[in-house]
Formats: sequence, C-alpha cells, structure tokens
Amino acid sequence: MRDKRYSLKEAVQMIQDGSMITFSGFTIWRRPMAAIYEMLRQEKRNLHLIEVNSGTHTEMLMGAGAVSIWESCWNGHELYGKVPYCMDRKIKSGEIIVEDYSHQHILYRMQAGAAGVPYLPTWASRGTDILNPEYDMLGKAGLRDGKNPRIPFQKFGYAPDPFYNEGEIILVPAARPDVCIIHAQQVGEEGTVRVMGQTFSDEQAAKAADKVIVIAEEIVPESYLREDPDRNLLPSYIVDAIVEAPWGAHPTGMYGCYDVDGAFISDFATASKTESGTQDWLDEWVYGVGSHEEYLDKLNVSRLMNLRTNSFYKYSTRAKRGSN
Amino acid sequence: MRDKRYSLKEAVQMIQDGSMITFSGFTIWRRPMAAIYEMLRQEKRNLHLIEVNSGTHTEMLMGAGAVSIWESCWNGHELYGKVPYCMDRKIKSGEIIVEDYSHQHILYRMQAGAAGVPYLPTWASRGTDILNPEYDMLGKAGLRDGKNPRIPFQKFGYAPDPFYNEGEIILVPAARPDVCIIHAQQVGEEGTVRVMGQTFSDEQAAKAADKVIVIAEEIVPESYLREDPDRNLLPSYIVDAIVEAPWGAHPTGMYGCYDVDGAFISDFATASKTESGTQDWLDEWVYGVGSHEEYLDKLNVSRLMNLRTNSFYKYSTRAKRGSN
Amino acid sequence: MEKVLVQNKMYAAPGEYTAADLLAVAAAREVNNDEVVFAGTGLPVLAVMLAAQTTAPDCKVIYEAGTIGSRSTSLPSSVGDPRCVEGCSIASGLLDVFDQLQRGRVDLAFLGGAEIDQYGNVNTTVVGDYLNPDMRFPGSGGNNDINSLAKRTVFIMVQEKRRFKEEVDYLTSPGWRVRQWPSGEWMHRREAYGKKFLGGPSAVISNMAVYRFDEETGRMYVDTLHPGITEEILQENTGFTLDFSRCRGETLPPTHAELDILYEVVDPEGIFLPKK
Amino acid sequence: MEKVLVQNKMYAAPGEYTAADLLAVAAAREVNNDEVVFAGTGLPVLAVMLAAQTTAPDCKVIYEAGTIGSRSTSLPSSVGDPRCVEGCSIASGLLDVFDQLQRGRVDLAFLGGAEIDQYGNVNTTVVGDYLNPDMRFPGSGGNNDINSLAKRTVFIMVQEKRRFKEEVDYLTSPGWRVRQWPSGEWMHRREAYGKKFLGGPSAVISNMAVYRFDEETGRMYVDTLHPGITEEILQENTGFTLDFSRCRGETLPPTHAELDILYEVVDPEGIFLPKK
Repeated sequence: MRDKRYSLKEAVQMIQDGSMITFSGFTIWRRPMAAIYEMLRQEKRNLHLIEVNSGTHTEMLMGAGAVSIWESCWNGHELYGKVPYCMDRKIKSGEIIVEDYSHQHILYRMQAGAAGVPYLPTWASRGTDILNPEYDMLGKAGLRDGKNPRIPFQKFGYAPDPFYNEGEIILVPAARPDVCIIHAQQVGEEGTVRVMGQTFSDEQAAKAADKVIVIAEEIVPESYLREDPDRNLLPSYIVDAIVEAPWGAHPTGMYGCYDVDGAFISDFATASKTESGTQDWLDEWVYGVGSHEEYLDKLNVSRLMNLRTNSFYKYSTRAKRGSN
Repeated sequence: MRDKRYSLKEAVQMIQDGSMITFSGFTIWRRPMAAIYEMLRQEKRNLHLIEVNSGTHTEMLMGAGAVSIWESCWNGHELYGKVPYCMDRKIKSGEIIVEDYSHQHILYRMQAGAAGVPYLPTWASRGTDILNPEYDMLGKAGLRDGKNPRIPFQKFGYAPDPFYNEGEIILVPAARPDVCIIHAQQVGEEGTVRVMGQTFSDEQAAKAADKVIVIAEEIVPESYLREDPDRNLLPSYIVDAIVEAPWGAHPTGMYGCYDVDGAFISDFATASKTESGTQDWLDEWVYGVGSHEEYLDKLNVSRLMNLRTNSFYKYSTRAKRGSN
Repeated sequence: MEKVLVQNKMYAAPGEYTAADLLAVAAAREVNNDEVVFAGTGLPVLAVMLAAQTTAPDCKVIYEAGTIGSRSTSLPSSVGDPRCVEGCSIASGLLDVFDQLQRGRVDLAFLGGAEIDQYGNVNTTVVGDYLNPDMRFPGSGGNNDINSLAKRTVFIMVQEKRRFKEEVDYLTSPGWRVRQWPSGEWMHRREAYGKKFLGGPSAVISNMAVYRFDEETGRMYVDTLHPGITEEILQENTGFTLDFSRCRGETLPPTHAELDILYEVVDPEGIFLPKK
Repeated sequence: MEKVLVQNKMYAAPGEYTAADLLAVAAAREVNNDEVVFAGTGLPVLAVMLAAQTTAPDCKVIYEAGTIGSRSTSLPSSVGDPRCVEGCSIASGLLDVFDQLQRGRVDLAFLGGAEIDQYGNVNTTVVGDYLNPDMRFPGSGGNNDINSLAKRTVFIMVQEKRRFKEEVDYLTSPGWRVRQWPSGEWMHRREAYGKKFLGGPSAVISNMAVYRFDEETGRMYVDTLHPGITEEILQENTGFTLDFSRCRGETLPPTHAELDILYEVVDPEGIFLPKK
C-alpha cells in the first residue's frame, strides 16, 4: 500500500493557487484549522471556495486575501460574531465574487458532485431572491462561459415534473471541487476515516472533490477502524493524504475531543472589524507562528485543558461558556 | 410517549390490501420474513411491491398470489435458486405486472421518495431495453393515468443538462410506498432503529414510505441506543410500530445474528418450480404454522444453532455452506 | 443534570422577567406536543428546550447540522454543538435532516432574521442594494429552506423600525407573498408553491408583540401586545402600517415555573440569558 | 485463516484443473494492482479474492450491497453476505457504492449474464419476447448500472450457442453498440454516452475462450482459446460468426500456486469450487 502520511506542510503544498476548495465541518465545528493556518502561511491565492456553509476559517482566508470566489449560503462566527466583516469588506472592495445559495442548495450541489450527476432537483427557496437572475454574480462576471470546467453555465435551472405533475422544480448544479480538506477524530494509515458525532456534510464534500486531504486528531491502525467498518465515514481509497495534528481543529470544536474556544473566536471576530486589526491578528496567530506545534504551545496547556471534552458527555464540562 | 409495541399480528393488520409495500434487506439478507409469513397468513392481496431488489420473500408473496404489481430490478434466491419460478408463472398467466428498472434506478427512486422530490437524475442504463418505451408495462396496462397517486405518469423522463452540457440525462420517478417493513438487529421502545453491518437500502426505503413497521431481533431501551446515536439508522419519530421477533429474518441471514439458511431456501426454490409444489410448501411452512414461535419450534434448536453467528466474525462458523 | 423545581404557575409581574425571557416563553408555547420541531441557533434552542420541559414533552427536535430527537441536558450554543447529540435518536448529517424536511416531515420551525416585511418575507443576507451593499450579513443558511418546507414557521425577531420594513432589502426567506423566479412576478405563496405548498410563517414573536398571519391576504396582524407595550409604541417601532383589528390584548407573561426552568434547567450558564 | 502455501508457479496440465478454475484464474489476471474493482456474486468474487492473493494485493473490492475494500477471509456466498464486511474500509449501503460508481471511481467490474451478443450486450432478464416470455430470469440487478459506469467490464459467461447470440432477446446491460432510447436508434456506445462515456466491456471470459473488443467497430474477437478448444469447437458453440484474426493462441492455464490458493484459501468450503 502506498504510504499516505505527509507532514502538514507537504499536504498543504498539494493545493494549487486558483483551486476550488471545500472543507469538513459546520460553522465553527470540526474545521481543518491547522490546514487553514498552513494555507495562509503558504500564501495560497485566488481560491474558489465552495462550502455548504462557512465560518471562522473562511473569514480568516478572506481576511488574508486568499479568496476570489465564494459559493455558499452562510458565513460568520455563530454566537461569537454575527457579522462576517472580512467578507463584507472584500465584497465592497470588489475583491470577492459572492454567489449566494441556500443550505439545501449547496448541500445538494455537493451531493450531485458526489454522485457524478450534473445536478439535483429541489423544492427549497421558491419565491426568494436567491433565485433572482439579477443576482447571478458569476454570470455577471462573465465566468459562466465554460472556460473554467468547474463553473457551471447557469446558477440555477428549472424543469417541470413529468412524473407527478408537481410543477416546476429548481435544479442546482453539481459542485466539483479540486480539493476537500477534512478534519476528523481518526484516520487509518491507509486513509479510512472515522468521524464521531454529527458528520455534517463531510461525506458529500469529500466525495464531490477530486482530491481529499485528511487531518486527524490521531492516525490509528487501519485494522482498528476496519473492525467496525459500519462506523466509518469515508473509504480509504478516496483519500490522498493523511496528517496527524492533535487539536488541529482549534479554535473550532469537535465532538469527543474539545469544545469551541469561544473567547479565541470572539477575539478574531472583534479584530476582523478592521483591515489592520485582521492583519495584526494574523501576524500574531498565523504568520508569526512557524508550525502547528508552536501554535499549540502559544495557546498553552491550561487553555486546552479547559476545552478538553468529558469522555461521557463528549463536550467540555470545564469550559466557561456563559456569563454566570 | 406513545407505546409503539404491537404483536406481529397487529402490526401486519396495519397493512391494507392493494397497498404499495417495500422491505428492508438485500436479496436473501435481513428480510422481514416473520412479517412476510404473517402477511401470507392474513391473506393480503393485490400488493404493489416496489423494491430495490427482491428475493425469496418476494417469490413467496408472488407464489401465494398476494402480488399484482412488481417494480424492481432483480428477483431470485442467489446461490440457492437462480430462477424466480413464481414470478415466471405469474408473468405468463398475466396475474402480475412487472416493471423492470436497474438497481441504480430503483435505488434513486427510493431516495427521491425519501427526499420529497418527484424524481432524480441518473446516467445508469443508457442504451438498454430497460428504457425501451415498448416495455413500459404499467403504461400498457393503462395505470399511468394519475388515478393511483403512487403510480407516476411516466416510467422514465429525459432532460438535457443545462449546467455542464453533458447531454441528456435519465430521470427516474420517486417511489412513494404506503408501508416499509424493516427487519433490524435492534429497535428502541420509541422506535429508534440500529442496523449493524451493511445497511443496504433500508434508510431510503423507510424514509420514502408513509408508514414504517420495524421487526427486530430485540427491543432495547431507547436510552441504550441514544448513548451512541451516530450508530443508529432511523430516527424514532418516523417509526409507527415495533415488534420483537427473534430469528424473524429466517431463512434470510443477518450480520451478527445468523447466517442464511441455504438448505431451507433451496427447498423452497425447488418446490416453487410448480404451482402445486409451491402450495404444498406454503401449507407446510406458513399456513400450517400458527405463529412465529411455532415456526421456530418447527425449525428446531440445532438447526438454528448451526446458523447462529460467531461474535467475532459476525457470520456462522458452524453452518455447512459448500460441498467439502 | 435534571433538577426538580417547584412548579409555580403564577404569572410573573413586569420587572420580574426580561424581553428575552418573554420571547423564549411565547415561542415555547407555540409548540404542540408530539410535533417535529426544527430549531436554529440561539433563542429558538431555548424555546424548544423550554417546550420540552413544559407543554410539549414529546416534541422531536431537529437541529439542522444533523441531530434528530435531541434530549440535551446542557444548552447547545449552536446547532453544530456536541450538546445537540446528547440523548438524540440519531446523529447524522445535513443530508438526512434536509431530506426529511423536504419530505414534509417538519411541523414547526423556529427561525430568526435581520429584517421582515408585512408578508413575513425575511432578510438575513444584506442591508442595502445586494449589488452594492451597505452591510453583509451571514446569509440564508438553512433559513430559506426551512421556511420553504416546514408546515409552520415562527420567527423570533428584534422589534425595530429598520427591521420591520415595508420591503426587505433582499428576500432571503419566503413569506406569504413572494417573488416567483425566473419570471420575477409577485404572487401568493400558495400559488408559487403549488402542489408543494406545505404551509408558511405562522407567527412572528418580537420583544414587543406577537404577530400572526391572515393566510388569505398573506398579511401580518398583531395578535397580542407584550405587557407595557401600546399600539402607539409598537407602530413607532414598525416600518409599515400595523393591523391591530384582531389584537386579542396582552401577551401572557412567563410563569414563575417557566422562568425557573429557563434559568435553572435550560440556561443555567447564562449563555443566552445572563442572570439579572 | 490465512495459510502459507508453497508457491508453485508451474502451469497445471489439462486434467489438473476444471473449466471453472480456468475462468476464475483468467478473470483474476484482468485485475491490475491498486485498481478499484466492483464484483458481483459467484465467480467474480472468486476472481477478485484470487487477484488480491496474487497479482493485485492492493486492489479495492467494492461489493454492490454496500462494502468497500473488503478483506474477507471466508468466501462470501453473495454480495450481501456479512463475510463481505470483514476487514472492509467501510460498510454502508447501496447509495454509497452506486454514487461512487456513477462518479467514475470504478476501474474494473466483473459481471455475469445469461446471453451475450457480439457487441457485448448482455441479457439477464428474459428468454424470448419480453412481452410474452419463454422464461423469466432475475433481471438486471446492478449489472446494467455497473456495466454502464465502470471503466472496464469483464463478463464471465458459460459458452453455449444459445447464450452467445446474434442478438440478445432483451438488452439488459450495454455493450459497444447499443440502442439509444427514447429514439430506439442503434449507435456506438461512445456516441450514446457522449461526455459520460467512461469505457465499456473489456473482455468476455467463457469456459472455452477469452474474448476482447475492437473499440472502434465495437465487435468481439477471440483473444485466446482455452487449452483443448479449437476454433471449430468454439464456433460450434457460438451463435454468431467469430473473428479469429487476432487470436494470440492458447489461454495460459492456472499455475499450481493459483489452484492451491483457490482451493485452500479462497474456497476451501467448496461453495463454488467443489473439490475434485
């Protein structure tokens, strides 16, 4: 078997500027942050993000100037920052093309990509501006001409239902990312991925992509994961590279490992209100830090121990969350 | 919470003559046989089966004269009987309308039903007689007139791909069964279903149906299944009735419980070569047996102990399978 | 984690509860027992957890990140939180729950928004012209889908003139009178959805009032005013002319029992409800 | 369960192996290492298990009922068998594997059939007129889909005149020259599949010969004759005129090592290969 282990640096080097990228996780949960930081350190540019939803990681990529196209339905920091300030600025400066879909749309776009069909039908979002053809931003930018094979000719399609006469249904185009970066609790040395708790849209995102990079809390023997294969999420053969990076989803949280670091995200969200604040924050926490290990040391042990989850509850019983 | 426990008899009484029905399992694996036998004892008639694939259970239903429409892609006994003799006879006598699809078609029909869309697109089966409009048997029978809301107006549709110009894609109509009968390893008292090993197309079949009846090897506390909810297959709220029936999938096999009873299936397959052989077999093993418990006693303990799976391997290491 | 509380069903007096408390309690009262409820992050989670402790112990809570039937004992800060997984019937992913939503299995959804118009159209995307925005918000998320496909939707909103608008800047989530694309024609939701019409916005609960909808005209009307709020105050904080013709009077305040459950059981950490 | 065998790579002599042995061995040799292989019930399972023990230790086996990367130590009697689950990377269901198939991830598929024509069109559905059949067979199952969407397909067939036919009674599974519906026009597979053309039937292995296809004409030709089979015998057992122009000679017989693995490791129970 080919050895799929790489260093974080090597794995991220597989990502080309201009690529279409997607990620594991949901808003501020189980995002491949170690890979995001490394992408920033390697100064990836002109990325085309296609995400079922975005979050803190997306704001960081946008704030650093790495993103030129964003297709998704949501961006922000949940409880820790309601406004995606970096995206807001980049929209206004014209540096980013934003293509808005709904959750169901972009989820089905991934599923269409995973299933090898050019589109899927859905009833979601009738009667709303998401379907407004004036707001087809990739079309307005002249990018729906077929030159980029990953950008479909149309944002939406419509077709009558010939089977039950239910009327005109909405068609959403397949998402066909170059790369999907997953953060998981466990990966086997051949690439089998196990995710515990909610799996979000990871399965669809990984299967839609041409290349899959998996960062995991731990690399475990394949044989261990293959003893209970009905608990695994992704088969080994679709995974191209694996990296072990404990706490690699920090500051986002993950089931059974660690909680969201709300204070950390809040700090970034606050800093992100201005261009210079964003730069200062990135200088301190990304560019000024040489590696994932340095990042963890800078966070320090007691911070991480407060986030560590309780084995029974799968969330932290030590993290301070509210004001009481 | 409403109590969802019923006797096997009561649960099967929920199924109306003329209903569209689907089942858990794959060919000769994890079929809800106890419920099938009870359906036969209750003399269900005019059933419209829609199945991702069929097997011994279908042949029994057909042999007993319970089926009037069959939409699926495969019927037989695998290694234990290559020809579906009951179906063959009923086709020739004109008692059954057979609508042939491919595996992917009928699977996507279930998934469309589960997702609440009228159809899904697929590339499968281009260039074959499955798409031949002359072989649209429900259409030929005049049943695509909309009177039965569960029969679509067309067998297939075609539509161009407006997104990537990949050409004309095939559309398959949603399956919308009245009832899905599942056999599972475990069900909680509120209805949460856990299936171990391969899940086949159970998730799609159950979600496509309006009513779900679950027969399980054992009813366990909901709280037990809810401790590891990422291992469950179906949420409680879509399940209408639960029944405990150990060995309830016999003679089909199931992961971690018991192997296929190949000799038993072979006996039925051989008997099914003639109408009278089928009747004799049904008289002996179904109509002449008052209950699931009587059926198990008739099989006897040593037969079942040979089929019982090994806890490590999840299949039987005692069953004689080949000729050596 | 479950605590036994003395059930004091007396209504609290003004000053004994906050606007957020009233919002959560009024929202919880919208849940009928045994319903399948879809809840978004924030006050909606408070509302369903309160409902599960009071009037709707058998409701099934779906969180859009992928849990069904949660029985959380610790308040999830978001629908992706591992706390959603606790005691749930199934932890899966978005495809599972959005398929079930589209299948028509969701009775009630709780959602929020930045702007709303009198037809219940909601904007969570942008302030100003979409093509030249003043401020970008997070976007639809599942707001649009959930509101498209649940049988009833209850919106929980902050009452401000700039948020209750004659016309929303961007129609993210569909109300009772919507714009059908690709034609762009305005029409009643029932017409726009045709055979796939499952329902629509059922109530809007703000920090000042409870609104409902006339399903024929599609227009919002005032159902009850929160204690201390007059028609004048409400109209001043609304960007369109309100219909008070069917106003039933005052919104029932929280009971002491409901407040106790909110503060002692649902959010003892003070995540959404800091202690006074 | 794994046994260490002396690797005798000498070819077996006629009489030392059966037709089924040669079928399984010839099929196994079609597997390149590291390929993703889709296998149906029966001889195909023997072939991939043998390949995994010999020339293709890193192949990934997909069984259509829902397992990927099986490392079975006990021969599955069918693709739904729990034995398929042993050592696999993921045990899921049909939707998972058929989606991946349609995504173009399958390099090679092994399938069987009741009838085949010279273009590799296969019938597994019916003998006689579909509307008035002489005998009903099981039907497509996944045969059609897998053969539509795998990059290469190898068919394992019984050689009989009534099975190798000028035209199959029902075109269940698509070969190189197919009928495009809804028009019903015959055309080359490449044309029928257009941008979704991924490949097609690559070989047919019968108990008498190995056939391959001229991808331009779409016609089958004889690649090798099994030991003891002459052109005359083969033609007598075929319902259309065979093309021998590219025949390379004799099919390599099984080695003793291959036979040992088949009988001692792959099928020691004699499920598909009863001991002589």
